[in-house]
Amino acid sequence: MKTKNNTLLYILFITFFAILLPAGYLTGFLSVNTISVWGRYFCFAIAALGIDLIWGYTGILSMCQAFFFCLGSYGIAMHLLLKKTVASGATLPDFMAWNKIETLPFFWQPFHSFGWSVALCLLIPAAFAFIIGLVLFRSRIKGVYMAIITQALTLAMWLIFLRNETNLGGTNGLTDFNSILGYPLSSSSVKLALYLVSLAVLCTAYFCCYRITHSKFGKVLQAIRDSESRVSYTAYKVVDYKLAVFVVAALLAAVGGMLYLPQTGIITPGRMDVKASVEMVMWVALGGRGNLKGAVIGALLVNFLYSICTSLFPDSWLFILGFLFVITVLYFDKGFMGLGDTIRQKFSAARLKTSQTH
Amino acid sequence: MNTSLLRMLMCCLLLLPLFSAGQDSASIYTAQLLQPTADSVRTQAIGRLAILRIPATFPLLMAINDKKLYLLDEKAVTIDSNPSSEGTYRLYSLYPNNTLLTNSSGQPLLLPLSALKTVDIPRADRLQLAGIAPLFNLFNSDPQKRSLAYSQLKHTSDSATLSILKAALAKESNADALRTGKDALYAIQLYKASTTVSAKANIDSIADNWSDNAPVLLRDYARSGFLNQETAQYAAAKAAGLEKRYDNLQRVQHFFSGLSLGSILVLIALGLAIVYGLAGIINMAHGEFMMIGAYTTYCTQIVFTKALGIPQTDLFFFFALPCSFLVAGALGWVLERLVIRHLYAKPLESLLATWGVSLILIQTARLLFGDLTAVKTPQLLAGGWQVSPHLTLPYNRLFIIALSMLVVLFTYLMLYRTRLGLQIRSVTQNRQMSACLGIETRRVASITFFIGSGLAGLAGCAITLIGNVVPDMGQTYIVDSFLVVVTGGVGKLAGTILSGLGIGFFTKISESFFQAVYGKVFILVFIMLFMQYKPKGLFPDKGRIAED
Amino acid sequence: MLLNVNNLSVSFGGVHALDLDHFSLRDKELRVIIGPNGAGKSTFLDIICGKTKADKGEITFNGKSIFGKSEVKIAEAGIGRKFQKPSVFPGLTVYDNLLLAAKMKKDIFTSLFFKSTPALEEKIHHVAVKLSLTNVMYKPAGDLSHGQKQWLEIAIVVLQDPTLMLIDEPAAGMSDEETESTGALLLELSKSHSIIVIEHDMKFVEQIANELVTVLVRGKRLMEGTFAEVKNDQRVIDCYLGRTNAQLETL
Amino acid sequence: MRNAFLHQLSILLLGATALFSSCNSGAGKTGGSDSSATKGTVKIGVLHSLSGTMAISEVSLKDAVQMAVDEINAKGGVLGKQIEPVIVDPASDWDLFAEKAKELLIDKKVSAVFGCWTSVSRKSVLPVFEQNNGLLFYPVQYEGEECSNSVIYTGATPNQQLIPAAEYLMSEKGGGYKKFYLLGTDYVFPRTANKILKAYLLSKGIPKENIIEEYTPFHHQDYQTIISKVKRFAADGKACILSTINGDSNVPFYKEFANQGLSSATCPIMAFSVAEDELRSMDTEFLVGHLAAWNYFQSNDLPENKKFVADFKAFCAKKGLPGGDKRVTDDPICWAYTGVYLWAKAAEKAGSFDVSKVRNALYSLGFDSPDGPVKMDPRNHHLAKPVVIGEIKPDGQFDIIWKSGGLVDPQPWSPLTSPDKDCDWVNHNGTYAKK
Repeated sequence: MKTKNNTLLYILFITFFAILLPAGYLTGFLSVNTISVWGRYFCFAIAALGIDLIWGYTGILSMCQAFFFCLGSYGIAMHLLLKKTVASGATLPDFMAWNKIETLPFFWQPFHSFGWSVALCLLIPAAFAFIIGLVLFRSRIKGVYMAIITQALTLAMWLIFLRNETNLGGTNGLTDFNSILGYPLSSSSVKLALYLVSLAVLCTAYFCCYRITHSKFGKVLQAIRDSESRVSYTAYKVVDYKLAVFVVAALLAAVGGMLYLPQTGIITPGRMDVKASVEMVMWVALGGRGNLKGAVIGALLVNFLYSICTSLFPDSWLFILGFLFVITVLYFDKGFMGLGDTIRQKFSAARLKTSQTH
Repeated sequence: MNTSLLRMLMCCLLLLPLFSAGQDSASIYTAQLLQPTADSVRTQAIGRLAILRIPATFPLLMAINDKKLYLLDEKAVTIDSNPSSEGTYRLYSLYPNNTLLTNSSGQPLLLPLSALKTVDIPRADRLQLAGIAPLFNLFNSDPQKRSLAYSQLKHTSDSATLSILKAALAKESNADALRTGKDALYAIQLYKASTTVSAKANIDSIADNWSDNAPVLLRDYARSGFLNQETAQYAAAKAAGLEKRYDNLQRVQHFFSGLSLGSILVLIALGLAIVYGLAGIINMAHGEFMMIGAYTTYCTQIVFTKALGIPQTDLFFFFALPCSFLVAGALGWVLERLVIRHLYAKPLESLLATWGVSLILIQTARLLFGDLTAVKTPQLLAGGWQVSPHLTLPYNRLFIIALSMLVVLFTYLMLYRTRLGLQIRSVTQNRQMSACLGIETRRVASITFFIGSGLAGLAGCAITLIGNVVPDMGQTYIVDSFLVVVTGGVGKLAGTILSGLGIGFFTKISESFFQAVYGKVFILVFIMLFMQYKPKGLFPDKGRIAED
Repeated sequence: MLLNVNNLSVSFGGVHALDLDHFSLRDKELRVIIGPNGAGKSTFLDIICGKTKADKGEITFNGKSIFGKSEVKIAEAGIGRKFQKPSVFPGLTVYDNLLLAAKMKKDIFTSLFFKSTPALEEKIHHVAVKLSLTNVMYKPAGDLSHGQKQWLEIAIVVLQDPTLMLIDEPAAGMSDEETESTGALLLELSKSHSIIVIEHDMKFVEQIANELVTVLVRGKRLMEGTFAEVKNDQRVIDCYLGRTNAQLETL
Repeated sequence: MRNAFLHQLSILLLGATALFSSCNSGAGKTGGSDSSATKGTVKIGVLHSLSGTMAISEVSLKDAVQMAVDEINAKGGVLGKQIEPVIVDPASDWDLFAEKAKELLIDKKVSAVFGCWTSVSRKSVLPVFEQNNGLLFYPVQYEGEECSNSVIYTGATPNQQLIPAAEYLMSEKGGGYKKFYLLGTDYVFPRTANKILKAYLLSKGIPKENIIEEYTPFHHQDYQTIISKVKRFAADGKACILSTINGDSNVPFYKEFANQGLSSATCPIMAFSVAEDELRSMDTEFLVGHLAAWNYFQSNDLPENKKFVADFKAFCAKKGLPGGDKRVTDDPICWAYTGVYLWAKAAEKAGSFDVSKVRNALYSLGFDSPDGPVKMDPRNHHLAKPVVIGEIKPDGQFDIIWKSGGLVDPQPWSPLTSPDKDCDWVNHNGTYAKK
């Protein structure tokens, strides 16, 4: 029964996003903008899967996923910018020339090559996650402490990225790219291709996460969430497991970021400020933590609402989102995916009450 | 007797012998100035007066320069620098006589600004007076203007100016201005000194006087090699000595800055720590309660000035302190009732829900108040305490330090000397057990939340002294204050205080080495390493209960 | 000797929680530790299993020092722990609880590509039967009754197959019947494992204490002897008297 | 039961999504670039943050654009069509700026967009406008070094604000200052502005050690350390501060400045980012006597301006906007307002709303703005206009103390820092290398 329903959901999802939406675009029913907007949401959903792994399953609230997301984006952005610079015959990206920098900083060099860029986009966040994780998990920082320290870390990184001396474009970030792998970014077919790639990566990521959570590894993660000490006494190296899942989550965020960049056309430190990092966690909370489908749907839905509300209710959309956050946390602690459960419970509780009073 | 009047009279007397010609033309230009037929006529008139340097016109020119020129029945007058308690001013005539205006009964005439007609002289015209401003400003009633005048005169060497300078110095009452004045005098003398002994004596005087400018002055003298090698070296050595002393004072200044930042952090984090310790709630909206406190202060100011019509008093601020505590506290209490109550001991969920609350509060404030607003600093707290000429401790920061000490004291007394405090502490340690012992944990929680939010409101009120009031002001401090709570150890008063001050100090010290941003990163790395050593903060709970 | 402890001490905020001069345990021995509340019994087990770090002392297990080692290292060395308050994974099913506990390589990659074997299933089933968990096998552990959780935790420790089991108050919150079968189980386990049991219930102690009983008082070892010796020792009776401990009636 | 419910729910959600997505692209369905024009209205986009950190500044610009639109509509619209503004909220979120720009251009098919404040938001939407042949009217002073075919820069270029201010301070009339402390918020405008200022000051013979450059992060609140440095720097007089400090950092900055015993008499602050709207409800006590350089002040005496100010107050009061008739105008408001008129005038001149035609019609286009007559550059998309320097008065208004002789021509590429570059869309293709 359960499997059948899941399958139905998957089929619906695939039909809608892989067939209906592109078909709608190709027949002129939908604009290319709708396609790339959804493509961007998929990137968020990929990052949300990582958050669900680390928070929903392992119980570690990491607020630095936004930072990993940005690392991925920045890496690809550096590559695209260098390509454009080289193509236009210049030696330095525009913003560096304005900042009176004479030679390309050493850390920009590897980003000339696409292969290296992709590799570094994955390696750097993984290395960061590994080091941060090692330091934090070894000293058994967890729960609230973990959340606040990672948040502070993101804040510090945000401040560093805002600086112009770091040669990453400061507040303005990196923008104005024209092509990826030789294909023009402005062309609609490239946009559609990026959309489809994002969708494919999302599906693959979902599948991998599904396999992870249903393996014994996934059970150990949940065991860590439930009782970390018991896991230790059962001879599992908790730090290793936490580190592994932290790195995986960072990688997912980075992959999301990498796909996000060409579809948005800009990356700024604003993507990793306090607001952005809390919002990322919110997607998962609203969708339903500890539930991969919830993470995906939460990310898609919240961002969709954000887009819609800022156009339809420019003055009051913050109220709408704010109330949504509060009410979800208060009354639907299992998120959208647990909506049915929660309502059913409330109903049966009410029924029980009435039957008792009679 | 009024000093400014005296000064002006002095000025006239002293300058009289120096410039005696052109009284007639002065009257013509003055009339042109006050009733110009065209803008260019006024400009020219002021220009002529500036060149003529007629002492009798100096009070008038000073009034122009200070933008305090008014007309009363078509006659040029100026006002006293400070208004009376009713907002009225004493008036002085300007030309040809400079006297205090009296009413028919011989009492000083007191009028509000609204009874006078302001004469607007464009800055371009005013700036024509730059050349002689130092001369008449030596007798200005504003000590800052006098200081400026002294320092502007230090490169003149004509004996006439020197004698005026000496005369002005003899009457100087303000310590700062006196120091700058002496500096100018010694500087002139130093460059006049022709013997090593007298030069050294002057160098000593300059060093002893130690104005802001002294090291530069001495270095310049040393570099010029004005007299001989010996005096040059002597001056350089003195300058180095002064700079060293100055650096030491700077260290004290950094220490003070650290203390001030630390006490702000303590003030904000205190409420957070109590609430977090008691209820296990991560209140992301804590910063917004601060914002509410700040807006309450702003509103109090508006009510006092607009509705009650009490201008120019500091009263509103001291009224705002309890108000902001109560308003923020009350809203906190409401929040506890509506939202927090359902989230006890679910710190991560509470983090998300209160984040939603903070979004709502920010947008509400934005819709209600709209823009950047700022609270007027009370007169009492403006300026600073001059510990030494080179060390000023601003009153507003001293006030915040004092306030946070008081708040810490009261919180301590409340927690450790009252029944409520005992209940709060017991609920903090063991909720269920406390409930079993008949403590109404919900009521205690409500009250604690009230106090915690109120403290945030108080912090917000204090912050208006140094910053502005914007809807998202809370976000600036929230992560920092959480860091304080976490570093201090959950629910520990001493830990919060120590870590707040510690982070404040470290931030300020690192800021003097790195730029502000890297200072922050440095602090964070430091905290992370510290947590390696003490994962539960400075004052963790010990024993078996603490585990799990 | 399997376990040797010398001059072990720890203090919390100036209070000496434990100050043990000597303690040793043979292989396959079942030792019961008794003592009034606050005697440092649980703290002692906490130190052995690595939960609490002792200030000083030495602990050797199987000839190797385990003093100050991490929980995982100690668990890998072959020490399993059952806590006073049942510590299981409430979000996982009973079966998953048991599967995670079962002795095998526990590194990340093994877990990631783990496939169950019939032998393992058999082992889990066997333990489940022994601890009457078969009919709650696929229920979340959080939904079990207190007694069932106790058993589940014992099952977890059993499946870990440690050389030394540290069992903290296994009979607390159990009915007489359940207590007795727990005792029987412990006796059976003691044939193949070394066990240290902490218990307050003297009837239960009497049932299982075939060998030595150690009495701890205020962090110090008061005496060691057979149950009969302990029961009749005046010092033991003195330190239990005046305390309103219900279990003392049986002494 | 549970799964059945889940099933229904998911279908519901997906259905709703589909519905919204199609709504989202409503304009796309009908197709055709002039679809909106045929209905008797012409759409323009308004892309100013109404929430988030930039809302404080940008909301007023939205109001100014709305007022201009209302005025034009009341006079019969443009080319006989009423203007229909499409207002969206990019929420101070730079990525959302790009998304909203796409939405306006692709889905809503607007003829022109009026928006952005920060450089980063402009940079974010720039590729979108260039790729989709849009037209953005950008009303805020900016750092220059940009020459996009898709942006009409109605705000000042560096030479229309920075250089005259520095020149004034160095002149005898302005006080003859010899030492300059360049203090700014760390982002591209202050960085570029200070680069140009530094080059200018050095070229005027100011020694290197008399120029200090320093940056603080956004929302910096604690200026103790910096002010004590300034105090030391200004100890021997003749020093001034050129401030590009942005937004909410200004209040703590000026407060600390006063509290440490400095004043405009000893060391004046020339601000490039403080205008009437920021001063509106600030406590001006500490700011009085300090200076600011802009192209427009509300205190401008022109009758056109008096009418503009009165109209704006009346407009805000009538619409019930926060502040009501207490609202003030300032430089960006003036240029946001002017931008709409420039666009309307160009469309009338071109006889079409077509972006390329409007763009061509804009060259050399003159307009009687509230600030007096201004004129578009004949070769690029910048505006020639007067420069004014004002002194802050206690009521939050400026006393105009200096005014440029006539219109100052824009220089998107400063000859001081990029002597080899110029911007020309008539004879060249944008930025070109000067021979």
